[in-house]
Amino acid sequence: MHPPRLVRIAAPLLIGALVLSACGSKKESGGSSGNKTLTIGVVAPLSGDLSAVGNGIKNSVDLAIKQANEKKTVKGYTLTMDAQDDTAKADVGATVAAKLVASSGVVGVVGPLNSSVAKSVAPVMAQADLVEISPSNSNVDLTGRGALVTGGTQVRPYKSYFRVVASDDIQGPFAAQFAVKTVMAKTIAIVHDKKAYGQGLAEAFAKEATKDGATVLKTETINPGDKDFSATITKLKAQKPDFLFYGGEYPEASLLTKQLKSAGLKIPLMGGDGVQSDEYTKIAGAAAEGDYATALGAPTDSLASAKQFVTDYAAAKYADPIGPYGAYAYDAANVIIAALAKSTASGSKSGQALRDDVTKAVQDANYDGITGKITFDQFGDTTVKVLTVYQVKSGKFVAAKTDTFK
Amino acid sequence: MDVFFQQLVNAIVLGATYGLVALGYTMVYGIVQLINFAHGEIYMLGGFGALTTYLALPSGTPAGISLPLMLVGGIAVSVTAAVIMERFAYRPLRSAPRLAPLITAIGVSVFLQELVRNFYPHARSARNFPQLVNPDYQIRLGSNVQISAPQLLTVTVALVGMVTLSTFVRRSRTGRAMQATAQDPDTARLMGIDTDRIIVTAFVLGAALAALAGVSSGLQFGQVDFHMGFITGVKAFTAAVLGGIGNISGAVLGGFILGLVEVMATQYAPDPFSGGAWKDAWSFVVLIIVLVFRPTGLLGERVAARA
Amino acid sequence: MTSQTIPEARVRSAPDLGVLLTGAGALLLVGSALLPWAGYAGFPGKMTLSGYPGGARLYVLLLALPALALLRPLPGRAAALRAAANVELAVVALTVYFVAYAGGGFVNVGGGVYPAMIGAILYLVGSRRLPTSEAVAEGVALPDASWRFPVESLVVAGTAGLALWLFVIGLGMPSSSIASGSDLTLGPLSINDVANSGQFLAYVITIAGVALVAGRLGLLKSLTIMTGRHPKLFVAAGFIAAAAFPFTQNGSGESLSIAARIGVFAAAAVGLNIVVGLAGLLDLGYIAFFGVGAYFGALVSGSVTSVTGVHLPFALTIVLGGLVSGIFGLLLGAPTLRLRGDYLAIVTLGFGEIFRITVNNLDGSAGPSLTNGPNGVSNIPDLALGSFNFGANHTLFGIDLSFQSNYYWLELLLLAFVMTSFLRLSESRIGRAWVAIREDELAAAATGINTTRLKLLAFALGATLAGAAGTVNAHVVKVAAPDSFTFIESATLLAAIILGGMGTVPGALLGATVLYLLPEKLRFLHDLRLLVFGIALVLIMRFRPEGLVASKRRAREFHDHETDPAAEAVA
Amino acid sequence: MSVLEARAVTKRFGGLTAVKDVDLVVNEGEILGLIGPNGAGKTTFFNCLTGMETPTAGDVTYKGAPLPKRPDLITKAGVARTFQNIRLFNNMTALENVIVGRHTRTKAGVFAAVGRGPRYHREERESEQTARDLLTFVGLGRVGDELAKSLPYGDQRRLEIARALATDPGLLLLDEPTAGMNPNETAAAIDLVKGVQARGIAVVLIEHDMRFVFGLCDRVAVLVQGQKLLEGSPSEVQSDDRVIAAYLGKPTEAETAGDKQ
Repeated sequence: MHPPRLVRIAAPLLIGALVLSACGSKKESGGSSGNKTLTIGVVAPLSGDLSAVGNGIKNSVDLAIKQANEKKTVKGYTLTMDAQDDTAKADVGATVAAKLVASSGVVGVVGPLNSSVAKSVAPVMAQADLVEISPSNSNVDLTGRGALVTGGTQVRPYKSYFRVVASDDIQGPFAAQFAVKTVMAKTIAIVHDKKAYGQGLAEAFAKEATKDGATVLKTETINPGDKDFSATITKLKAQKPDFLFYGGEYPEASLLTKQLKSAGLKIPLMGGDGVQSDEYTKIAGAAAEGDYATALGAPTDSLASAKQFVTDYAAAKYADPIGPYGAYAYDAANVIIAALAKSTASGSKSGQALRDDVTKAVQDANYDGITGKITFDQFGDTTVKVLTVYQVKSGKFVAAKTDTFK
Repeated sequence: MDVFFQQLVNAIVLGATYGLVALGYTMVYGIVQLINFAHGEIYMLGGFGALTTYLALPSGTPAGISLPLMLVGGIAVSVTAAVIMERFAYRPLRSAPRLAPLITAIGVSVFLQELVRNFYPHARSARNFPQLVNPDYQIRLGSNVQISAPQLLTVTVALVGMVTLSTFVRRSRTGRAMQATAQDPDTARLMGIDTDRIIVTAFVLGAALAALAGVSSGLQFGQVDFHMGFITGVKAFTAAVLGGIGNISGAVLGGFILGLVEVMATQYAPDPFSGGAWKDAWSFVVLIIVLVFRPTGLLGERVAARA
Repeated sequence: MTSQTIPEARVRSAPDLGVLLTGAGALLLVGSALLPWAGYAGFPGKMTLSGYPGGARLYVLLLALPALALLRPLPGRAAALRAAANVELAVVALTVYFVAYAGGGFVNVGGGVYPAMIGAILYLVGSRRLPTSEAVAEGVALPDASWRFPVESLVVAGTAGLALWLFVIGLGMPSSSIASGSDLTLGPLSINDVANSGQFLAYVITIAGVALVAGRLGLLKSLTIMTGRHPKLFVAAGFIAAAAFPFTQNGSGESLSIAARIGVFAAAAVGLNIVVGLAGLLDLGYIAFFGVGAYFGALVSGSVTSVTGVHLPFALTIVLGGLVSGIFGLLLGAPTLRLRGDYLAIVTLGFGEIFRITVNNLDGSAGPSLTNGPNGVSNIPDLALGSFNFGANHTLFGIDLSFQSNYYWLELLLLAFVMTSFLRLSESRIGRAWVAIREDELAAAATGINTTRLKLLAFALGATLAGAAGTVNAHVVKVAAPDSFTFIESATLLAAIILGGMGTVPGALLGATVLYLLPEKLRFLHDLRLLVFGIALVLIMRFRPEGLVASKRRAREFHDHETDPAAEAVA
Repeated sequence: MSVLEARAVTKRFGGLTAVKDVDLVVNEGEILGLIGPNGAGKTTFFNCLTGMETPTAGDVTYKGAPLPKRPDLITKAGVARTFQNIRLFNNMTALENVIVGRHTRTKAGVFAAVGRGPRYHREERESEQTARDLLTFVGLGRVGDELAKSLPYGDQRRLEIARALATDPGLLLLDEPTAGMNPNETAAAIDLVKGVQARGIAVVLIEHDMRFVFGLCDRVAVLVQGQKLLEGSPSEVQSDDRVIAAYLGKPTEAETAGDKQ
C-alpha cells in the first residue's frame, strides 16, 4: 500500500520542522523585563507605485522608535511600530484606521502620505481621539483652511489630526515670492501632476506669482507615472518661459527637468518639498543643476541632528530611500514619543485616557526636530512659518534662502 | 508650424514604443484570443534585463559593445519570462472558461511587478539606466524641429523590429504556420502544425519586441522602474485594439495613432480639456469613436471567428 | 441513521486495529489540545494557556472530532478519517514548526506538542488501516416525517451559524504587523508575524480539511438537499447570522470595517455578475459606475466640500445615485453594444479611465467645477436616521457596538437587496434571455429576444446596483476621490466574480471575501503581500478555473457525468 | 390563402449574387420543400426571410403585412426558424431552452421579476407548462432537465424545433432538419413535421434528403445558383429534366451534399 501523497509530503515536513527547530536554545520566559508595550501606528502606501515614498516614512518612524527604545525615552515602556499599508486608497485607509483604533496598544499614528487617504483616516481617528500626525499632507481642507481661502472662518474638522508640513497656501506663495523677487522670473510656466499635493501647491504658487507681477502661463499638467513629457515641453517651449514651477514629486520632476534641458529649454525648475530629495539630484544628474526646491523649516543639513538622522538611516540598511517625507515622518514620530513620555510620566494610564492625554500633549508640543521647531496651532497645522529655498549646486541641494513666510 | 512638426516628431517617438509593445498583444491575441495583461511586465523586464547586463559588464566597456549586449540581455530575460509564463500559467488554462486566463494574467502581472520590486536590488524606486546615447545630442530636422539621439534610436529600433516581424510572419515557414493557426487552429493542427510551438513562438516574438521597447525606453529616459509596464501595457493594448487586434500592421498603426492623439491633445485640444491631464481621456474617446464606426478596429481583425 | 449503513463493515465486527489506533490517536490529540503548546511566555494566540484549546489548538481539536464516526460504521467513514488525519498531520506539523521557530528552537515547545505529534501519527496510521467499503457516502435523505422539518431547519440554521463562527475566527485573527523595538523580533518578522502567519495557514488548511471530511461523509450532499428544500430558511438564517456579527466584536470596529468593505464590494460584484456572468458582456470599467454613485452620494451629502451644497435624505440619495449611475450605463451601452467580446472590454476599460480622468479634472481649473478634482469630495458627514447617529458608538442589549456596526448593517441591507434582485432576475424571463444571449446571440435573436435592448438593460441594471453600492460606500469612507476608481479596482471586482464562480451569488460573495480578506490577512507578509496575492490568483485559476462556487450550469459543464443532487434526493 | 409572400428577393455580397429575384409564396398550412445543390443560396434566402441578412432588393410580407427588419421582431410577428448547424443555448437545460422561446409571448419585466407578484407567478407557470407540452410534443418529455449540449444529435434538432414552436409561429423555417440523422430518426422527423403542420403551422424546409422531401412536402421549389428554377408538386419536380441536370451537372456536389455539414 502506497502512502498517500499528503503523507509523503507532510511526514518529511514534520521531521524537517523538528530537526530545524531542534537547534535552538531555551528561551528565557518573561520577554522584555516587565516593560509594558505601547505602539505607534503608521499608515502609508507600502505597496504599489508609491511604495518607495511610503516605506521611507515607515522606516523613518521605525528608526525613531528604535532610538527611543535605546534611549528609554518613554520610561517603563517598550515602543513598537504597527505599519499598515493603505495602498494609497481612501477605502483601504478607513479599514486600516479602524484596525489601529481597535488595537488598544496603539497610542499615536504617523501618516498617511496622501491627502485623499487622510480624509478617510482622520474621521476614524478623531472618533477615537487617537492622535494622527501626517508627514506630508498639505491639502487645505484637512485643517479647515479651505474656508480661509474663500473668506470664511476656519473650523477644525478632525480634532486629533495634525501635520508637520506646511499647507499649500503657505509653501506655494513662499516659493512664488522667491521666484519673482529673488530669481526675477518674468514669464513663469507652471506644470503639476494633477494630484492633490501637486495641484494645490501649483495653484497657490500661480496666484501669488501673478500678484507679484510675473506673467504666469497657462498651467500644464502631466500624469504621475508617465515618462515622456516631450509634448508638454514642446508646448511650453513655444511660449518662451524663463522659469518653471513644478507641483508634484521628484520621480516625475527629475525626468521633467532632464527632458526640459535636453530639449534646449534651459530654465530652472522649482518644486516644493516633494522635490527636495537626494533622489531628485541623483536621477536628474547634471540637468538638475540650478534647480530650486522649497521645504519647511530651517535648512536641515545645518542641524547636527538632521545629519545624524541621514547617517543613522543609512546605517540601518533599509531597503527604501528616505524619500521626501522621511525626515518629517521621523519628526512626527518623535513628537508622539515626546508626548508619550510626558503623558506616561505622571502615572500609569492606558486605553482611552492615555490616548486623550497624548492628543493633548501633541497639541501642546514644543519639539526641536530635525526639520526645525515643531508646534501646532489650534487647528492642527504647524505654526512654523520658516521656510527654506534650496538650490542644486554641484549635484546637491544647498540652502539658498531661509525666511519667515508673511 | 514648427510646433506642429515638433509635436509630430514627439508623437512618432511615443507611438513607436506603443506600437512595439502592441505587437506582442496582437500576436498572442491573434492566436489564442488571450488578453495577456502581463505583457506590460515583459516590457518592464526587458529594461531590467538590459540594466543587469550593463551592470555585469566591466565598467568602461564602450557603448558599441555594451549596447548590443544589453539588447541581448533584455531580450533573454523577457523571452524567458514569457515562455515560463505561457508554459505554467496560460497553457494549463487552454480549455478553461474564457475569462479564467484573464484573471491569471492579472495575477502574473502583479506577481512580476512585485518580484522586481522586492528582489531586484534597489528597485523599489526608479533605477538609473545608463544613458549610453546622449539625450542632449539633438539632430535638427528643421529650424526649430529636432529629435534627440535616444529618441531617434527608439524610432529606429521600433521600425526595424516591426519590419523584421512582418517579414518573418509573411515569409518564413513558422510565420505562415502562425497565420494559419490564427485563422483556424483546428485545421492548422490537422495540417500537421504544432500549435503549441506556434503559440510559444508568438509569446517569444512578442516578448522580444517588448524587450526592445523596454531597453529603448530605458535609454531614452535614463531610468527603469517596476511599474513602468502597467501604463505602457494598457496603452499598447489600446493601440492593438485600435488598429484591429490580431492584425500586425494594425498594431503598428494603432500605436502611432495613439501617440499622435496623446501628443496633439496635449497641444491642441480645446481648453480646458487640453494638456496632460486630459490626453488619456482623448485617447480613449478616439478609441471609442473608432470602434463605434469600425467595430473591429481600423484595419480589421485577423482572428479566427470562433463561436 | 439510514438503511444504507449496514453493509459488510459490520460483519468484521471485532474492534480492529485501525479503529483502536485511530481512536487512540484522536484521544491523544484532544488531550494535547488542552495542554500548552508554547513553553515560553510571549507567544501570542493563547498557545500558552493550559486547559483551554487556544490558538491553532482549536483546529487540532476540530480535526480530531471526525473520529466520533468510529462509533458507527458510516459509509465513507474510512475516506473521511483518512482525509481528517492527513490534514491533522499537516496542521500539527505546521503549528509545531511555527511554535518552535518563533521560540528559537524545539526545546521551547510546550508539553502539549509531544502527545499531539504521537497522536497525529497514530491517527494517520490508524485511519489507513480502517476497513474500506466500496460504498460512497450518499446524502442523508430524511424520511418524510413530522420531525423532518424541525430537524432540517435546525441543521440548516446551524450551518449558517457555523459559517459565521468560522468567518469570525478568520476575520478576528490578528493580522497586525507589530515590528521593531520588541526583543522578540525575529529578523524582518516579529514573533507576532510568525505566530499569526502560522495560525492563519493552519486556519485555511483546517477549513479545507473540514470541507473535505464533510464531503467524504456525504454531509455536503445532505446539506445541499436540505438547503435546497428550505432555501428561504437558509437565506434567513444566514442573514441573521451575518447581522449578529457585530455582537461578537466586543465593541471593536476593526473586523467590522473589513466586513463592511467586503459587503459593499460583494454588492458591486453581484451587480457586475449581471453584466458579465449572466449577459456575458466583459466589462473592465465597471468601477466607474460605482464611482458615479459615490460621487453622487458625496455631492448631495451636505458635505462642506461639495459644490452643490445640497443635502438630500439618504434613502433618496441611494435611489437617485442608482438611477444616475444607471443612466450612465445606458449612455455607455448604447453606442458600444454592437461590439463583440474583447472590443467591448477595451471600450469599457476606456470608459472607466475617462471617468477617473474626468472626475480628477472637474475642479474649476482643468474643467468645470464639480468634483474638487484630485482632492475629492471629503468631510462627508455621518448619516443620521432621526436621532440615530451612524457615526456614534452604541450599546445594544448591554453589548458595546462600534460605530462601524451601523454602516455594516446598512451594507448588509444593501447586499441583501442586491442579492435578492440578482437571484430573482436570474431566474426570470429576463435572466433567461440574458443567459441565452451569452450562449448564442444569433440564436437568441432568432428566438425573439431583442438582444440590444436586453444587453442595454443588463448594463443599466448592473450600473444601477453599483451606483447604489457606491453611494453607501461614500458615506462609509467619508470621501469620494479619484484614486479609488482605477482600473485595478475594476479588475479586482471582475476577479472576484470569476474567482468565486460566475453567475452565482455565493460565488460573488465568496470571491469578494477572498479578494478583500486575503490581502488583509496577508498583511503579516509585509512587502511580499502582493507577490503572494498574485501567485494565489494564478493558482486558484489553475486549479479551479470555473471558480470556487461553480454555478449549477457550470458545474455540469465541467463535471458532465455527475448527476444532479436534487434528482438523487428524489430517488 | 398565403402566409408568406416573397417578391423578387435579391441578396448580393460584393460582386457575388447569392440570391437573385426569388419569388416564393407559402400557403397556409402547407409544407414547402426548398431544394437545390450546395451553394444555391437556400440558407441565404432563409436568412433574408428571418432578418439575419438584409435583402439587397425585394420585399417580403407575412400575412399581408411587410416583414419587420430585425430577427426578434420577425419572430414576434410569427416566423420562426431552426439552423443548419444547430444553435442551442448549450449550457441551459432543454426545458429552459424552450422556455426562452416563450420570451416574445410573455411580458414580465425587471420590476415584475424582482417584485414577483401573482401575475408573474402565473406567467412563469404558464411558460413552463407550455414548454413541457412542447417537449412532450417533439418527444423529449423525459430529458427536460438535461443540458442541451449533452443531448444526442437527433434530440438537439428536435429541441431546436420545440424552441421555435414555443414562439407560437405561423410559419416555421427548418434548415436541413434531418442532417446527420439516421433512418429511424429521419422517419420520426417526418412525423414531427407532419405534427407541426397539424397544429396549423406552415413549414418551409431546406433538405437534401430527397426521399424525405418528396415524401413529405406538398410543394417543392428548386433553387439553383441563387435563382428559382421551378416550383411545383413533388411529382412535377421529380420528373423535371432541368432538376436532374442541375443536380447531375455537378455530381460531386450532389454526392457530398447529404453527409457534409
